[in-house]
Amino acid sequence: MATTSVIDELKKSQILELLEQGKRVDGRAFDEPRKLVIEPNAIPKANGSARVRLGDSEVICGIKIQPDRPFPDMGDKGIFICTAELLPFSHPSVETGPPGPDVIELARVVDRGIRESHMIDLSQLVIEKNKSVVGVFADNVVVDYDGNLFDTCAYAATAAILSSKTPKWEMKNDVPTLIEGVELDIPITTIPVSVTMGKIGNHIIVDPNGDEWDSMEARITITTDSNGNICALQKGGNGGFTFD
Amino acid sequence: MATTSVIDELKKSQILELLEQGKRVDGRAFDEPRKLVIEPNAIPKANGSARVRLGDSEVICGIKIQPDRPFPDMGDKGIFICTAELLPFSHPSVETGPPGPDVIELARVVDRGIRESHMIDLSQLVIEKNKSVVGVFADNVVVDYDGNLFDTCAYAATAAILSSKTPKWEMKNDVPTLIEGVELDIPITTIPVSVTMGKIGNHIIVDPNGDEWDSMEARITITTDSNGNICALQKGGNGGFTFD
Amino acid sequence: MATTSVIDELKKSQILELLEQGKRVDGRAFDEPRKLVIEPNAIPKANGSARVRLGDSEVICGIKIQPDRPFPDMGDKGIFICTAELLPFSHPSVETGPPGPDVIELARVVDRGIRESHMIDLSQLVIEKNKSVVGVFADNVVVDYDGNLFDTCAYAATAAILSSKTPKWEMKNDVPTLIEGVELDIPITTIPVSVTMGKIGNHIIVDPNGDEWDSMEARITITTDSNGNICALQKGGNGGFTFD
Amino acid sequence: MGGRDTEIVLLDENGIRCDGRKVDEPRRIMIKAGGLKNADGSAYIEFGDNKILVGVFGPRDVHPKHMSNTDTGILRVRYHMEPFSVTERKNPAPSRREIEISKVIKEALEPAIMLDKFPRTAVDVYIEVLQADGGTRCAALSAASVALADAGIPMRDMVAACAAGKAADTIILDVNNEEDQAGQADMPIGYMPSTDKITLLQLDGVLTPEEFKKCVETGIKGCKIVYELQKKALTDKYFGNGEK
Amino acid sequence: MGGRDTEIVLLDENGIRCDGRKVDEPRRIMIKAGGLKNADGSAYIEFGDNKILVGVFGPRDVHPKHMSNTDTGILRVRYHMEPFSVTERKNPAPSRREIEISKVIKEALEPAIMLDKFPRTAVDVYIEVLQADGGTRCAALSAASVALADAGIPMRDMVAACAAGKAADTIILDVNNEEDQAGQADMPIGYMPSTDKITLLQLDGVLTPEEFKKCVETGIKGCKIVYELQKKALTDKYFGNGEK
Amino acid sequence: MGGRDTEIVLLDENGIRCDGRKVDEPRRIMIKAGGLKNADGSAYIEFGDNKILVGVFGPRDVHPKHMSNTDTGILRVRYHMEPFSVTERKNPAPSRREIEISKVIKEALEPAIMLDKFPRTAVDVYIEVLQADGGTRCAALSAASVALADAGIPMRDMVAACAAGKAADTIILDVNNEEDQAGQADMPIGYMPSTDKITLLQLDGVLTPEEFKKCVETGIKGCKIVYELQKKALTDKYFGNGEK
Repeated sequence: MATTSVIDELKKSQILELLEQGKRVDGRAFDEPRKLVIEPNAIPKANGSARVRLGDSEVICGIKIQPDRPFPDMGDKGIFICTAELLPFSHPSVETGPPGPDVIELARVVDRGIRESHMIDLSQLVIEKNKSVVGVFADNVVVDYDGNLFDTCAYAATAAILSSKTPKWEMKNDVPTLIEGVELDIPITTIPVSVTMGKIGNHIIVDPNGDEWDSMEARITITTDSNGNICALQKGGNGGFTFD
Repeated sequence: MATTSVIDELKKSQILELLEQGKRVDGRAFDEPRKLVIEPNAIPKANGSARVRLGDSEVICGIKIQPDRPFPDMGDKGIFICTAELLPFSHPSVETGPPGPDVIELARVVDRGIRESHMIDLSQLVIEKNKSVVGVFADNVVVDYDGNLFDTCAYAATAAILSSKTPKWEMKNDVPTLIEGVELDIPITTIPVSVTMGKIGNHIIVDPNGDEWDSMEARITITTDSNGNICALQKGGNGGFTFD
Repeated sequence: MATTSVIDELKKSQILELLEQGKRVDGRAFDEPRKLVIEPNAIPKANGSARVRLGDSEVICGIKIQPDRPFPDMGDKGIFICTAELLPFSHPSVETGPPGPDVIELARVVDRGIRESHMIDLSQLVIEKNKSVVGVFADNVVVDYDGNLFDTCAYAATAAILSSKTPKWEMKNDVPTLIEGVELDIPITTIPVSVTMGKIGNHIIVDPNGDEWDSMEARITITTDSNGNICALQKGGNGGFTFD
Repeated sequence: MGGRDTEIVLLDENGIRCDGRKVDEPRRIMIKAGGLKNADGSAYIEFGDNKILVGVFGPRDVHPKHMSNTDTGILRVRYHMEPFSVTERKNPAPSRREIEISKVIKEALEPAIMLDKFPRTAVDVYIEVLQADGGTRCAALSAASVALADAGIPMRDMVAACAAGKAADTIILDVNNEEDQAGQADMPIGYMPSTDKITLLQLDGVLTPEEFKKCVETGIKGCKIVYELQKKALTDKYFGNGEK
Repeated sequence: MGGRDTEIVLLDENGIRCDGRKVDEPRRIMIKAGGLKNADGSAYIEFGDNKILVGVFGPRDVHPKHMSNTDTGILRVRYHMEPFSVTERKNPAPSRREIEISKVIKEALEPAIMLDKFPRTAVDVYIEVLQADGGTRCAALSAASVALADAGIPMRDMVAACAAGKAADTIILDVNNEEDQAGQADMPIGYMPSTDKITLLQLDGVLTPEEFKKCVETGIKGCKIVYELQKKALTDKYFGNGEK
Repeated sequence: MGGRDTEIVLLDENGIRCDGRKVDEPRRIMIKAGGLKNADGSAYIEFGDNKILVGVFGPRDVHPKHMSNTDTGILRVRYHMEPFSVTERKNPAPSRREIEISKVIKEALEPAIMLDKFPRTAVDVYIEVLQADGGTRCAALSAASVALADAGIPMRDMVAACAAGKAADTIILDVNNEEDQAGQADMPIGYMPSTDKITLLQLDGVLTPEEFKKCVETGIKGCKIVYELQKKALTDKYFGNGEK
């Protein structure tokens, strides 16, 4: 994110120079992600939650589960919606207000990674077909920014979903009614893993930190499921990739 | 529209000078509209459509027909709504964003011309009285601007409505349900015709082109029905008309 | 309101100097409010209304009463909503557009004063429990500004409510249906009174006028009910109060 | 022009309308110049049951600066209805109808105002409809002219406005709300008597060309009645009530 | 102050509240200074089940420039709740309640900050409610003071905040969510101990004048408890954990 | 990737797809350079039932100025769908999907454009989807490249785009709407043939690593087909229709 931060050209050339020597600014190998810390249930009153730190990027994801109307033509499926917001203290360059294209893309890429992996079996989240289904909302808030929010948010959302318990509703008088005291597991079919790589010069690096992020020409985010299949991918940035 | 375009004062005085000699910039007679080209069904997947060129002004109107709730106190009438948008490539001065007063007026004048003529017999577009009616949406998009969008949009909307077929719905379990394979004509009672005149100096000209539009002090748009009756009229511009 | 008006430092120090001598700019005693004029039923076609002048501040409040859905978990209560708007001619500094924080606070403080006093017995405004209730909307518009809109709006809203008659609805086929020709009194339990005080230097003055308002460090609005109990209070301004 | 079935007799056998008026008789009209404390000029009109306040500021500086014009002053008009002014409570946000009427009134006033006398500055006209009863735009335009005169804005003449229309197959003056709903045509007219110029002209509904002509003539007669009351309002304010 | 029928015993025969506390006992409070990587100062508070993060930037440049003040610095405060912080998922757009609380907290902090020490610049306080449990504004205000101190902003004192209120006819300290819903009054207080100044004061609910006095005194006691924890949080961060 | 039960046979025993195509056969493609009167460059594409217009302005001045860059030109892209372009009428306001696609297309075009040749200015690409049929982003990107070339913007190459995907366990070229809804994967690709660079790459749906590789190769073949048609469109416009 942090598109408004103008990185010093000097820093940029330093990063590139180091890469030419096979080194990264923070000493990592090219294919080495930063340290990942996951704290599940960070928000106990939510239906699920996780606080995730990937290096110095930090995201909290909270899950709210509540009855909703199904989408048209999707009456036999629950709803999954994933959002993202950069909290204004996550970086000096962040501005309050409605999300810009960067944040919208971030939310949609994280959403698709989880959706396309079929992590949640949405067919089990139907209260009454065509009338009422269960909606799972995964809201990511970025607490600290240091590059690669794609993976940080993806890990937070995934961990938060895994920590979730869902209430149970039944239709009474055409209204979805909470059954008190019942808590169900969310139906999980697989665990998607997101990996984001950046391209600087001709070098591909995994999990770029904030300075690397600002120096990249292009990036690619690949989500794989538990079987090693690729289930979502997004190229970004104003450069191109060669296929090999 | 293009109200933001500042026309050269020179051009303005040239236009007026020519008018004093009984001539228009493009050689037309004062009461002569530009060439009109109508291509119906330009958008085959819409319920109706037309692409209309009036000189170098060009508008595409697409019709979508779908069930809707009736307006309060209008439970025995279908719904007709007409919109207008200037696509950003229609003129260098057009800006994206919500429509300004000019475009809102344009849409409402075209809407009233069709509505007040009773072109569509809305009383035949009722699925179940007070519960569900048929809504006819006529969305005009301006592809190229060269003055007089009032008439260009009115012709596009009228031609698109004439080209429309409507699906059929019936109420099942209180829900309007599509009857597959049935296509009905829209009930038409008359064909409204819009004529817009501009006033430059003391001269009244029909169908002003873009340069003339920017030089006008006032304009008047008159819509007549098939019987020659006047069914809608709108004066615009910051000048006045004398009645005679 | 009128936070955008920059008051002359001179005027400010003059006001303070006078206060040090025990005097106010308009000759009032420190605890003396301005002249209050109430014209009930100023908008006869509304369900209730009042035009209130407090010195040179003037507010019209109109009441609309109509069926509404109850709030969740509040199915046995009617709805009361109070708004405020500064009409653009009420002061040269007022701008059109969505309400800013000042106006939002104003509306919410007036709303709470009436709500917390339980002036309207909302439990009597239920058409059918959990399905349909009566909504009472009190919309305040500020016609002229000269300080202390909190009390002016509170008096206008209170007087407008007292002048109101409510139509009667009954459920027919699950729809709230107007019973023609019936007009009921609104159930009133108490009459709240709002008093706003400003602090300039170490002086506390009641009902500050516009110039005093711009010179205040802090203000406090206290609403009492007919029994002399305090039912709502709001401190404002960027200064502090000492409690005594 | 709903043209809906109605039990109302719009015109009885003696040529008397549903509110007791003759065909060429306007509703009760009361115009007052001044009244607002903070505006540079103001006016209040009661036209039938319409109650409308207008306040004027200017000529004053334009913010942002780039919207000003070095050659001429600019006129800005806002027409706005209070939430309590109509039968169903109106959402406070400006509707498309209000935006169009603001533009139409602005263009009806511009020919009357000597904008070139105050380059780089703006005149703001704020119209607030407190109670609406059909024909608000004519009443508002008439009051706005008086408020502009009260503010000392240099004008060529005042614009007087009144509607004519058709109901029960008869051309009538000053269409009221019932006649607008159940009648056949409504034509608001704005007119500058000194120059015999029409500055506002709209029509909704169906008229033959002969009826159209008669309608305009009838409307202009109404404008002349309004014009006398406008002048009287200013005389009453500035030279005392000469009629006493 | 719903005052709804409820089965909850707010105060038992031994003077013990529904969550096990005594009448003058606050909930568990934990305050931590620092924590965020990118903010200039930050704090985290747990107050009962409230979890709130505050980040501060500044003094920094103001954009757009015309919003800055050559004589003084400006303070900007945003209070915001995460979608997952409350029982029903909250819409991410700022609510009127959030806008009012932002203003109230801003005005409660301003008397504590030496704004005149940093003219032309701004200090931004961003408050994010991760989990809400009644009394968020007091917890937020207390944490904001610590975050400002952590950022090195020159201050006269910290503002400590705590609510008092009334439930089961008894004045209690630190109203929790159940007591707020079913109780009789809630009074948030912000207080600067060194100058004995109240900078935030609100009241919802009904109190006699005697109860009001007792309520303020009780609240100030709570503020003093919070104040000690605020100081401890800063001491722990800057001088090591002296209590170990 | 709804993966919904469907009656459609996506691939029959002869390897023929539901619309009669072979697995490696694109839909009917027609590209035309030019066409718009007021844009600096334009193109029209029909790709299957997709109908898309693209207009380009620039290089031109940037407003507001601070958004321009003294070192390089900037590219702005808007992808927008007409209300009538899809089955259910689309709300005219830009959706999150449209905002993301605008960004993805912008970043796919940037590697092709010599932005450093026109510092301080902007190139605007406006994409309007008149009729949508699956694969709009590829069709739009291909047309945008032609429109940019038509506008004379200095480019390294054109970007050609086509999707590949998986349906009925087979890798197929140019996924149509039914295959997108009922199929297993969709992978839009943007490609610059002269430099062998991929500038757009997305994937929704599940692929093994081998399938992924084949999918990319298949997509690139499609891009090369499109590339020939892009060149032909420009040749036809600028050197006459050489195929006649």
